[in-house]
Amino acid sequence: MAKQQKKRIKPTVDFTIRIAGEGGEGVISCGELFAKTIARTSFHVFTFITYPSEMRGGYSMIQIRFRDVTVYSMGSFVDCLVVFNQEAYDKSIEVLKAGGILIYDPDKVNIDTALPVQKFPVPIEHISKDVIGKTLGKNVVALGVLSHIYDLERDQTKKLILERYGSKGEKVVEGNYAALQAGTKEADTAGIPQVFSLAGGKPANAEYMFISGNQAVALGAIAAGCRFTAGYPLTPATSIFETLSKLLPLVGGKAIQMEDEIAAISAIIGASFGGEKVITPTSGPGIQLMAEQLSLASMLELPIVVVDVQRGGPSTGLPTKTEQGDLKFAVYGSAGESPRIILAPTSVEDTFYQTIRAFNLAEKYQLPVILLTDQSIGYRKATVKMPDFDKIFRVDKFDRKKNIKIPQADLIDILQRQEPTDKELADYKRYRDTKNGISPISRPGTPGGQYVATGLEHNEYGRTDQSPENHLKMSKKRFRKLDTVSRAFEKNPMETYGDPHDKIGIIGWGSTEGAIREARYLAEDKGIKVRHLHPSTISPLPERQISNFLHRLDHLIVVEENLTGQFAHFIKAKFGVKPIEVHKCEGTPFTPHEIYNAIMKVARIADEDTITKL
Amino acid sequence: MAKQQKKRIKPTVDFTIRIAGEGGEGVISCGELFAKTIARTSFHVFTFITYPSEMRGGYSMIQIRFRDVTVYSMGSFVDCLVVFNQEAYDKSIEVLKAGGILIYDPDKVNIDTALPVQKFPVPIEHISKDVIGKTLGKNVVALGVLSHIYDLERDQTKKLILERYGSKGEKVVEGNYAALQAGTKEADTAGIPQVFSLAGGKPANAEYMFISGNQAVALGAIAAGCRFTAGYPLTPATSIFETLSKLLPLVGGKAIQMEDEIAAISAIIGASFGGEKVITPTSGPGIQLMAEQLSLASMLELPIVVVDVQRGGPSTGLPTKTEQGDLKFAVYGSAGESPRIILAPTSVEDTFYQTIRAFNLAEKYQLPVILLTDQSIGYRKATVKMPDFDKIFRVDKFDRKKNIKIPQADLIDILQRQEPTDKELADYKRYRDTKNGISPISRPGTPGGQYVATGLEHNEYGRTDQSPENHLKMSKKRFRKLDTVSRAFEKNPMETYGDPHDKIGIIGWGSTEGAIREARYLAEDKGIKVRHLHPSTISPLPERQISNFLHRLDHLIVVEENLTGQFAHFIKAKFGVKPIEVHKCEGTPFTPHEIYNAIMKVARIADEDTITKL
Amino acid sequence: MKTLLQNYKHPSIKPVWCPGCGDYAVLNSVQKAFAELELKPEEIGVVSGIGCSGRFSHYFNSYSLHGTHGRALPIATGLKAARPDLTVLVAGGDGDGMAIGGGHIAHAARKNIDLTYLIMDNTIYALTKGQSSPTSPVGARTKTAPYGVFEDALNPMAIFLSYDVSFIARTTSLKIKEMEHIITSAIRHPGFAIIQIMSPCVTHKSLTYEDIKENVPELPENHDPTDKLAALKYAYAEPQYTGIFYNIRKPTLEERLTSVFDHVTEKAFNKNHTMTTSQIMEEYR
Amino acid sequence: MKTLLQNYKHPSIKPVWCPGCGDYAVLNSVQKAFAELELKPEEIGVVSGIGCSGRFSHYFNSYSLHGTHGRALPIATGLKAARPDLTVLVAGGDGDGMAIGGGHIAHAARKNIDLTYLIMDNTIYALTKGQSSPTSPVGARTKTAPYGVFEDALNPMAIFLSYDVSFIARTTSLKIKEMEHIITSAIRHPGFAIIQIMSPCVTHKSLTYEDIKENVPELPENHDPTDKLAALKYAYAEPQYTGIFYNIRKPTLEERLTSVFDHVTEKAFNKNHTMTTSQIMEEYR
Ligand SMILES: Cc1ncc(C[n+]2csc(CCOP(=O)(O)OP(=O)(O)O)c2C)c(N)n1
Ligand SMILES: Cc1ncc(C[n+]2csc(CCOP(=O)(O)OP(=O)(O)O)c2C)c(N)n1
Ligand code: SF4
Ligand code: SF4
Ligand SMILES: [Mg+2]
Ligand SMILES: [Mg+2]
Repeated sequence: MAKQQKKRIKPTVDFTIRIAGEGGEGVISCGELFAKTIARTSFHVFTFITYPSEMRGGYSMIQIRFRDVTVYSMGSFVDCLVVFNQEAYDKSIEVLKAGGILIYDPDKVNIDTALPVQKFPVPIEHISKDVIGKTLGKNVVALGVLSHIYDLERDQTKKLILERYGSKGEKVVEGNYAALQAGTKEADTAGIPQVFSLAGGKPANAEYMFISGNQAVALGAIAAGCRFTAGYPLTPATSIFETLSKLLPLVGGKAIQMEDEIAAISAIIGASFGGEKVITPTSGPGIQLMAEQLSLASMLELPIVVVDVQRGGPSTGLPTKTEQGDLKFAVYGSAGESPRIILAPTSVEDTFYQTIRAFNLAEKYQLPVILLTDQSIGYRKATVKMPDFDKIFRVDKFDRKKNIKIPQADLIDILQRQEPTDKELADYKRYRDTKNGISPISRPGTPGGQYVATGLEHNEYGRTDQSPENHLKMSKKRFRKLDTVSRAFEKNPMETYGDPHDKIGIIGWGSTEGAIREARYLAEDKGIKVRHLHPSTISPLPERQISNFLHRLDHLIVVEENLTGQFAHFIKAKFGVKPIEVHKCEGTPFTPHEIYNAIMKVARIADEDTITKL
Repeated sequence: MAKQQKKRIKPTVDFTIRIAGEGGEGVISCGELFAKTIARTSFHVFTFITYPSEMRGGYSMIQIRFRDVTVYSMGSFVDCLVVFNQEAYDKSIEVLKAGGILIYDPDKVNIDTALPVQKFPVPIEHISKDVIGKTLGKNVVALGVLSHIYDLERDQTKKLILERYGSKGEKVVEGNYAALQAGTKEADTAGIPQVFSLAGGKPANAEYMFISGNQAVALGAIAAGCRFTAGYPLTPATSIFETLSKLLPLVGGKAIQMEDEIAAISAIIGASFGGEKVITPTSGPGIQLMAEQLSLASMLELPIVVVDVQRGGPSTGLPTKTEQGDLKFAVYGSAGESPRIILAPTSVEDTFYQTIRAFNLAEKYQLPVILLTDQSIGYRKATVKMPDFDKIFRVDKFDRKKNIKIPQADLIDILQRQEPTDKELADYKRYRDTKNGISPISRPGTPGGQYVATGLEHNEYGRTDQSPENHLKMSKKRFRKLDTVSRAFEKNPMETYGDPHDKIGIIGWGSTEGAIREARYLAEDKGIKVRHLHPSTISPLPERQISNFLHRLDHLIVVEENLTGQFAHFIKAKFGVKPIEVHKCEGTPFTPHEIYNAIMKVARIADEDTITKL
Repeated sequence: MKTLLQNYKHPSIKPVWCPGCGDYAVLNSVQKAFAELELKPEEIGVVSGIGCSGRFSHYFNSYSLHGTHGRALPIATGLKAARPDLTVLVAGGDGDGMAIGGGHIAHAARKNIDLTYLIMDNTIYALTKGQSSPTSPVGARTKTAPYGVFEDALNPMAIFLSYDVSFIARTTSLKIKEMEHIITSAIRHPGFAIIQIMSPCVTHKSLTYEDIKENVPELPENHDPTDKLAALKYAYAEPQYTGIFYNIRKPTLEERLTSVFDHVTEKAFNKNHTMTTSQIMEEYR
Repeated sequence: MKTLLQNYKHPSIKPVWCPGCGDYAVLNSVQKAFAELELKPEEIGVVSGIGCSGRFSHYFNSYSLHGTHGRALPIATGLKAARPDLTVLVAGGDGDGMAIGGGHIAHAARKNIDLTYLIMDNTIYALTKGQSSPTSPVGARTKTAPYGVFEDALNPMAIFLSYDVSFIARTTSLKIKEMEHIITSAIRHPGFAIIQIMSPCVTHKSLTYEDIKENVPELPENHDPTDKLAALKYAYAEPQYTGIFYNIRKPTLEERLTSVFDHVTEKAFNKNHTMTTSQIMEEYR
């Protein structure tokens, strides 16, 4: 996974393609088929999707990037742009590289003929009508054009078309085949260049899967042993619950749709009390409704995993757009003080492992773990190394392993919750005030393990006790778990990249990892060296990681996709530093170049030494 | 009000009495009758109540303090302790001053005879049974004893008994009179000293009322022009809604009980959209359920006032106990980033004015204002100067007054929301991106003022627009209001006490004001001078107040009633200081002595100069 | 009428629904009902939830509020309670109204607040692209029920009857005349009115035009809408009937509050007058 | 029986209810029902909400969860769905169940999850000391209705019938024998069972023992509990009847899931076996 790949391998192949149009025109499925075809080759693929929250109309686009090495971000500029309509052209043309290829429907789009790009009018709608009598095949015509430019393995594409449209009958499939071919033929006739050949190369590495961040959560949950989910649909998290609804029954688990998010989190609390590993996926609007039950789970010390696929806020906001706006809510989103752990995956692959880690931490420390992803990572699809499940290490007595490492493809710990021993059951204190704060938890059905789990303040037995001494004692006990977590994390490897001597440092969290990494490479190419810290644990604050990182740093940049600088605020409060904060609050993810520009600005200032040292 | 009273007036009369027993024994009503009788004199009274969250049983107590000058806190120690049972004795005896008076029921309580206090066995239960044939008059017997000790105006007490028990019939009233008299007689016979005479003095100053913090919220709301509330019962906030349910119809307003807190806040959002000034009172469990709608109100830019009477948390926690645990939730308790203002009243009197201010700020800035009180201030009763409503200043065009001052008894501004002019209505932009972020808001019924208020990101007209530019622009517009608020607050008087040259500073917020003030006086008496800042605006952070305060300070103490130091965290993040944090997380308020001890510890360290300067 | 209708349409915002969506007919009927009732646009409040149908409020030239998922009803309750002079219409989908918002209906009914609530029922979560709703038929394949819905569908008519909602009706997006009549009657009705509109989603196709074309008879002429048990029988009948199931007159929230208020002012020392703030404060002296 | 009963009582925690509270009888009846059914204490889950009645779960020697206000039902749903081997009982008050938690009942009914849900109805919010509840009678004075409750009370029996809850009954704290019988039958009933128990609050006195002493007849012997319309008639009848209003057999959640599961395993390549994690991953290659 990304974190281990410390040495930079420069790509020899690196192409970025954007297809843009209106919601309902099929641009996304066109791009997905294109990307999937590539995923069957030995190249690494990465996609980014954005579409309007409206039922129809509005700007919709997919950007696909492929390389011969891991792809870290959607890229800043594109080599090839396919636009279906004027709005798509207007909103996208600025990212097309000089000399890049522009494919547009001349019946729909007026272009600036002075642009220094290769312009090719392809009447995709017209062709679709000609070939299949309807306009809705135009996305497959476009796919045919792309198939020509990047010389796709035709059989592979056709296989994927069959998979996708097979259920609609032979006629539809045949129509799509025809549309595909017509697109390729038109491209050939029009003299559109063949830029690269993806066909005939090495086949896909069997060790890889091509999944989205949301799918990675679902698969990670299953790998971690989760067999129960309760959920309620909410963009952009819905596909997690949908995937689990499909997969859980296949592994003997259960997925239950509830009437709202309050009911969903309540149900997983009940199931966790019953001894199951549980998850509920949601986004900003939904997690707000869970505030009271998050606090309950923390008070009852029950393990639960809640996924927040962040979207643009506040309120209904920008349902299909990305933002890192829920961090403070994740940490503080309950009245009173209730400990919880926040993890923020950095890539699709990392999402898989952080999900497993979320379960491990929840089960070990008996508290809610919130997995904070976002629309950009949730909808992103990437080639991900397949974990080797023969090497999964089931840690039943978790005390053998004191710290919960960042899992890796070749070593996955799966923890189970600690149950009381017979001796402990003789006088069972469910909330025993232990040194590390963790108290063994009995599974319903165990004789002698009966107890009441109450949201009222309670003593070690679980009996309500609201005396001053007890409240203080039990509050400390609950929070002590976070200290234990922090101590355990001390042993985790540093999540930093770059040279420890570099004087400029950049901290990010969550889905921006790839863009920051590439920005760092870009800066490096200009001779500016930058260190990068990207902690996957956001709360409790990874103090050792950050303080080590801050050591001997002259300039600190904190990058996040929100308006107010939420993570920066934590760092400032803890370390008294005054970072340069780079925020983006536009519903779209950072491109590497946006971050690169920030780095270069800082580097210039650093050069002039006009900024006070940290 | 308190803030203006900068000069310290030392009391010549200062007595503290505690009555303690079991829930259901009537200790609270005994104390309330006692306090109310005093309230009719020229003395200032202050009460503190705590009772169990159970329906019956458990430790229940009321502490009453009266002085010839304003009472700031419940005090640290008591002059007279009345205990009904053993638990009450065990839990209270340590606060009885040496030489103080102990009244106990010898049939129920075993005392430590070695204690250096004046011990008087009074068989209150036995007497009650003798006199009225039942034990439930024992609290009035105890009142009779107190009536003797502090020489209460008998007729006044009897009048209050009549008020309270009148509806239960003459027999009950007569029984209570008899019990009262029996108590007094027994006290006389037993030789219990008469410590002070409250009878025959000056009558109550007509300018004062005797109200609880919760009542102050209700009265403040009515004074501010609020005529609509929707609520749902929740300890310890319930009495606010109950009071409003009683009073609002009397002033032509409406109070509607809803099915839950989500419905309650939804209803006030609807009513605010309709043009009304609105409020909903709740506590921790309930405000959590309001998270989504708080975000909605902020996004729609609708004025609402939400009161959170904080209680012990997390989860159901300690429903009848106090805590300052909801601050972070109040500030960050919604997903995404949505501006809001947080006010924390410092006393019962201040609660009245801060409530008015909450409405003014909500109406002016069109956002949610959260009034953060707590159980200790909500249940606290105190003599409060009556505002002169002839001097209320209705500011219809609020631009005349640029800053919203801390209101005072003799000058209350009442603001109304700004409506669009006819010119503005010609091309009405509900969310016009103005310099101060405030856009005039049209009242339904106004022709030409129609618009859609949507939780989706929208443009100035209110139309949905999720483009990157628009999201950034409108996010900034919404947050700009907080900058405007901050700037306006610059002009507010400093909320500091003490000499600006004092080297030790103490910052608190909310209900701890009185205890800190008294601790400061105690320290002063020992020659240790301390400055005290107690901002009533908690968020946006009162930067000028704090930075001025920090100026030339050597040691900063931040006092709060929670486990993690929530307000201190804000101060650290903003100012990079490392305060000494004094936390109490026991469900009970700080006593002056607890804070005094912290000050003295710091003073000693300061003396030894072993602590690094700020 | 045509020009009058324009008064109620948003001057520039056009619906973003898919072509053929059943909700167009509903929008049209409401605007016609407003015209029929000659309401002033600025005295209309439209409150909607989240969903395709939840976009409803955007398309009017009225004071509109597009709130959060499931909360249209309590928001509208506050608006109408505070501003009884306005005509307030509430709109949303089957998920918005019967799943996340399902708990609010009984309580609006208890107050009999004078609102008209339209539930556009397509038996699916359409905006989120095809998950099960509380009215999805058992066995149907949806995105969240890939092996078939295993929960029973709700019976909205029976449920509203059990809440004693004072005006209850059902219609479909194809019965334009009936729909207009029902909506007009519902707005005229003093008290809480609720209408289930079977409104097909052409994209997610859980409820189709086929489903509402035949086999959805009108209630017989002789149905007595004040007879609850009769209404219940029709609620349980197969095929599904359309029309006004139930229509009774009971005090509205406003009438209830007025009677409380009368009672109060009689008691207050200022008979028939409300008190001033100062007088209230005096009570606490 | 006496000693057996002890098995189900918490060894040391005694109820904190006021002497005379109606809830004591309910607690007793449930413990007797457990004994009658010879359940193992460690295989019982008791989930309760917040309220005086919400303290219920504390008094058992079982796996108990005392959650938040109004959420006992969805919590219990998760517990029972995850652990069908347990007997799960849910308990709470009229406010907990019918106000804040009211939205959940219909959906538990749709799943027909095998729970027994006791609503202890005292027509008041007792724990918070006397505010209006959804079953408070119109006109009653409460702390939040100082001039009288102006909302109509709900009719729980009619509402549960409209949700098609598969076992619906009403009893009172005075009808000990009937209550025991009903609770035992409800626990035995495969599917969702809901019981409204008229349980007086002696402190806040909205519902008194007087109210349930007379004029609460049992349902006639010949009442057919599979006849919904008959049950509805009794739900609307005055005086209020007690007994089992409705009792039908339909698939429980577990049965529904099993049938889905059978369907799935047939389809999965490993017929009649579940898949391994590795096999699942393979699907995404
Ligand atoms: C709190 C919350 N949860 C979930 C969602 C996601 N969501 C939006 S619309 C919707 C359901 C839409 O279904 P329905 O109400 O039937 O309306 P339709 O789109 O079918 O008209 C859901 C689940 C949300 N916006 N907010
Ligand atoms: C979210 C939330 N809102 C409000 C409350 C306060 N509260 C506790 S119990 C209760 C109502 C109790 O009434 P009921 O359910 O009828 O139970 P009873 O006490 O009458 O048995 C309320 C409103 C709470 N605990 N949590
Ligand atoms: S998705 Fe369905 S409900 Fe939504 S607009 Fe399209 S047709 Fe209508
Ligand atoms: S207050 Fe009422 S309901 Fe609560 S325990 Fe006492 S009698 Fe029972
Ligand atoms: Mg729908
Ligand atoms: Mg009750």
